[in-house]
Amino acid sequence: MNPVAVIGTGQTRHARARDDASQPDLVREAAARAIEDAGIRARDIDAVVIANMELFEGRAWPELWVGEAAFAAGKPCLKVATGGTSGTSGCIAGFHQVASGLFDIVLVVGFEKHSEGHTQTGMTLTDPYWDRAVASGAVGNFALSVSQYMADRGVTELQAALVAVKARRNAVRNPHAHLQMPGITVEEVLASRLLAHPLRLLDMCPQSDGACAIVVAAGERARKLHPRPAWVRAAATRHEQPYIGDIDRRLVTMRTLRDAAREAYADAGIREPLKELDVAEIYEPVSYAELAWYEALGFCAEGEAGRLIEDGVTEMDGELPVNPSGGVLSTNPVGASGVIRVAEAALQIHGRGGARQVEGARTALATGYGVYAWADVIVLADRP
Amino acid sequence: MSEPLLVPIEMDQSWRYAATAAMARFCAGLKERRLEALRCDGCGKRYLPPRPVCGNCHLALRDWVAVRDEGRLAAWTVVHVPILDPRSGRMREAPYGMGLIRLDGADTTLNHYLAEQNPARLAIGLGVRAVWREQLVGAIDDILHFEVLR
Amino acid sequence: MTAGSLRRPVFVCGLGETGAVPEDPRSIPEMVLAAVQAAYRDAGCTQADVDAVVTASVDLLDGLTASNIAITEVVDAVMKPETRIAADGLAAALHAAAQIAAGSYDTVLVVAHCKASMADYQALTRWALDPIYLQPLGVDFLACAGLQAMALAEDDPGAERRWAQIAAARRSCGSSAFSGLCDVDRILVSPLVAAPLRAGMCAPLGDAACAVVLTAQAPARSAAIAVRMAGLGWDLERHSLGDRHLRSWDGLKRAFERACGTAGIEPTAGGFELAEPSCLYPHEEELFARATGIDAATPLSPEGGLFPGTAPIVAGLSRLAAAARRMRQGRAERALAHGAWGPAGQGQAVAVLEARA
Amino acid sequence: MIRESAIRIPFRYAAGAAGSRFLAALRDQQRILGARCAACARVLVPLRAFCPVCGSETLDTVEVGPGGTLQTWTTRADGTVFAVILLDGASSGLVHRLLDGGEEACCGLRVRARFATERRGGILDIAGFEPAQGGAT
Repeated sequence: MNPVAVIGTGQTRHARARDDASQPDLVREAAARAIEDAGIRARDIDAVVIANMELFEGRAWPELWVGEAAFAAGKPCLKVATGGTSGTSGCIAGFHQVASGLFDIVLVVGFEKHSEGHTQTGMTLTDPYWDRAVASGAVGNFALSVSQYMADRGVTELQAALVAVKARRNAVRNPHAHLQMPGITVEEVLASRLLAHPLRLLDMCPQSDGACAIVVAAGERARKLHPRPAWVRAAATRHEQPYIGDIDRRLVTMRTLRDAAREAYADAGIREPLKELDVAEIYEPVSYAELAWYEALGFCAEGEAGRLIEDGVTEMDGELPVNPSGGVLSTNPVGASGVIRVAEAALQIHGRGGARQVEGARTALATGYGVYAWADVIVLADRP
Repeated sequence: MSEPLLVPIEMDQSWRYAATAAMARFCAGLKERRLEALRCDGCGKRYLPPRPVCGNCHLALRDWVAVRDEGRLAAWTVVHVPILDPRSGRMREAPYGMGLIRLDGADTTLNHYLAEQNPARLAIGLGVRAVWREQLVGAIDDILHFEVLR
Repeated sequence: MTAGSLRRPVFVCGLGETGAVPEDPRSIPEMVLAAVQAAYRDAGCTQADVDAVVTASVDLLDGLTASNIAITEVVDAVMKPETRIAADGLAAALHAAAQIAAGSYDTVLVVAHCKASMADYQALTRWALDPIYLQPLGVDFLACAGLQAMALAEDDPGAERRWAQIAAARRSCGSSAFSGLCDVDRILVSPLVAAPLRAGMCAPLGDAACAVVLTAQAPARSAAIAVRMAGLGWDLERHSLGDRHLRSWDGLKRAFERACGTAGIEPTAGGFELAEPSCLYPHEEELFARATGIDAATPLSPEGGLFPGTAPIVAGLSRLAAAARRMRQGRAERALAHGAWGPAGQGQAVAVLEARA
Repeated sequence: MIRESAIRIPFRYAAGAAGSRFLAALRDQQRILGARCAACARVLVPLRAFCPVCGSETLDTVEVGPGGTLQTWTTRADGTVFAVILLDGASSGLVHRLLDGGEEACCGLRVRARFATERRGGILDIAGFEPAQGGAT
């Protein structure tokens, strides 16, 4: 891919219900901030990509309504949707459109307003001959896979709780994060309400209303516009069989994420991810998933994920801080969540992470996760 | 600023979904308490429910094999949150057991309800058996749930 | 290299279509599988030659969340990159072309599907309109087309007959599984569906799937004539009809200019030997002509365009396929394919195709 | 084999700050609000947060209508008449309904908003538009 970079990011205030803002208002809030952050004007944007899971809000072609808010009126604008990876897919679509030579600057905006519909029900609107009759939503499906992962790897509820606590403690340093739970403890996680055995309330991501935008620029423009562009070194996608029962122990195997990471690392020249990555923003809708992703992303050997979190390797002061933003476990507007991962990774390269900045971050990882095992892996760095 | 206003709109839409030929045959089987899987000519994997194509080998699936209505739990959970049933607009009550069941004769696993709701009595590898409803209509909920074999 | 031109050439190397019918008894995956296999055959390739997939579908039209999961296996996207563009299929093809031009993939499969027979299509389109100011009124895409048509017809007493003639003429040059009217007088007495539009003027909507293989390499097999996607342009108009110029398709004009800019040609009708517009109603063909300058002097929709019958989402991609087929036969060296979506053409997509012997 | 299945889900859409003010003014005062764009001087109806033409977010609230001029209309098979109305004082059209069957409808027809007797804070707090005294201009 030809050189492209992220030169601006913007996020809304994320919350359980943003009744104060319409869908276009949310989109505008994030888009305007990204443009301001990039130091450009709206008229500098050549094209717009929108990411959103339209049926969660009961919409069709949502870009038709929110496009103007994303500064897209009279410009090329497409909407991308691939389940949970919608946001990272949208970012990658933006990378491709810039790298193609068609555009110099593309704005990518992801958003979701879960409070306006019934997301858990929306998620069950799958095969009417099959899934719909036996649907239990994201929580139940994850719980099933977690039962396999625990049995296979011997991961404990305590280790998962450590992930849940790490995310929320990091979120305290992120003014945009939805969940703000200063002083949260492992005991609180383990005592929180059981949603689907063994998943507890605090093991799960929240449902958030929010939007996030990034500004993507072509090589020369990026250099002119930004003192420290976040260069896209790699972007890899793998989709998987879409029925949960067809994938053998998905959290254990996670061949999509493994394969996408292998490709991305090769493209970015990374051999030892734990050593060579400075920070990672990974899409972990459930505490246990973060442990599974550690293995699939090559941060540790199989079965070692529990030890990684126990040893604090992925804490803010560890060897590879994972999710300084607080992650999906602290903020989850689905269509925006993938964009947030990329924006937070870019923010680290830009050196604009504020209280959540990882000192001297030069290489950052962002991932997307969706459906049962769809995966996106993106590597950003301070050099093209 | 005035109070934030919300505009309520109810979705009540109906769709007519066509089944794949394989799913139609599978559903006809259910009506006679018969379970079948489709075997891939390439990798030999036996798919239940039937898929049109093996996603790994990219081959159309044609070879039917018989599957028993008993199998083993490959994964399980007990769900404690009620969920809105999109078909009826009503809430489905909790708790309820869920499992991924590898039926004897199939290689994939079937997502379905479990009669057992006590986590202490559930484990991967347990034998389970389908409990069928009286009036079969040719749908996957002709199986009410799976019960643990003791 | 400056922005606006493609960094790598993109060729159309495989075409596969089910054709549009009022109701296809097959399921969506079966229809898509048929189109994909036909496209592979036409391209002389297999799934192993394809690096990535771009799909076009809309969840609400399919009655499914993440409508692409129903077709992941049949488009061979397992362990591959797939991107779903929730718009007209031609927009998906433009994005796929951008992926190839970017150097990210060499060969991309583009797939669009829709079964309008599944539900009340116009009722579903209400969910695409601003839920605060528009949706509660009960307005839908057909009403938006009627509002635009009336704005054109108001000072033009000949419009109705002219539009009936367009619909009749287009329909009579294409064979169709739909029972659309081909007789001007019968069209003019057919029921008003969104005055001044009558039932007989509208393109009937049904079920279809279409697949196109795009590649960076000029196809060797059909080496006689290679069809290149030389120009790409798309656009999003303002949403509310109250905020737009009702008597023109400004968005199409911009998309057309961008596409011509990418192709390095002047945005004029001259030079085009074929146009395949996506017009669901005859007044849209006039809006198309005003926006692009392409009128009766250029061969337009030789197979009838959308008027014999089409499917939403698939329409624009099937226009690309129709144009490419004709170019392979040596009947045009430069052609335009067009797709549109949303109320009164809010979304617009244009591809400039060039044939090379 | 075909199976029919329905989706029944209640949605609720936030009108946002501008939308809420517009709807509250309809409901409480039977007034129609627009936004005058400080950058391009257009008066946009309904009230909104930003100008869709020039993108500016600096907008002053102004009252428009209730009288206006028909820009276009369409009649559906069920007799519903939709219309785009240029309200007095506005530079953009409002999409709404035309009451009374639209028999007199023609571009340029003078119309006037009729407010619903029971108003709930929605766009249908305007029941629709009807021909105003004086007819076509």
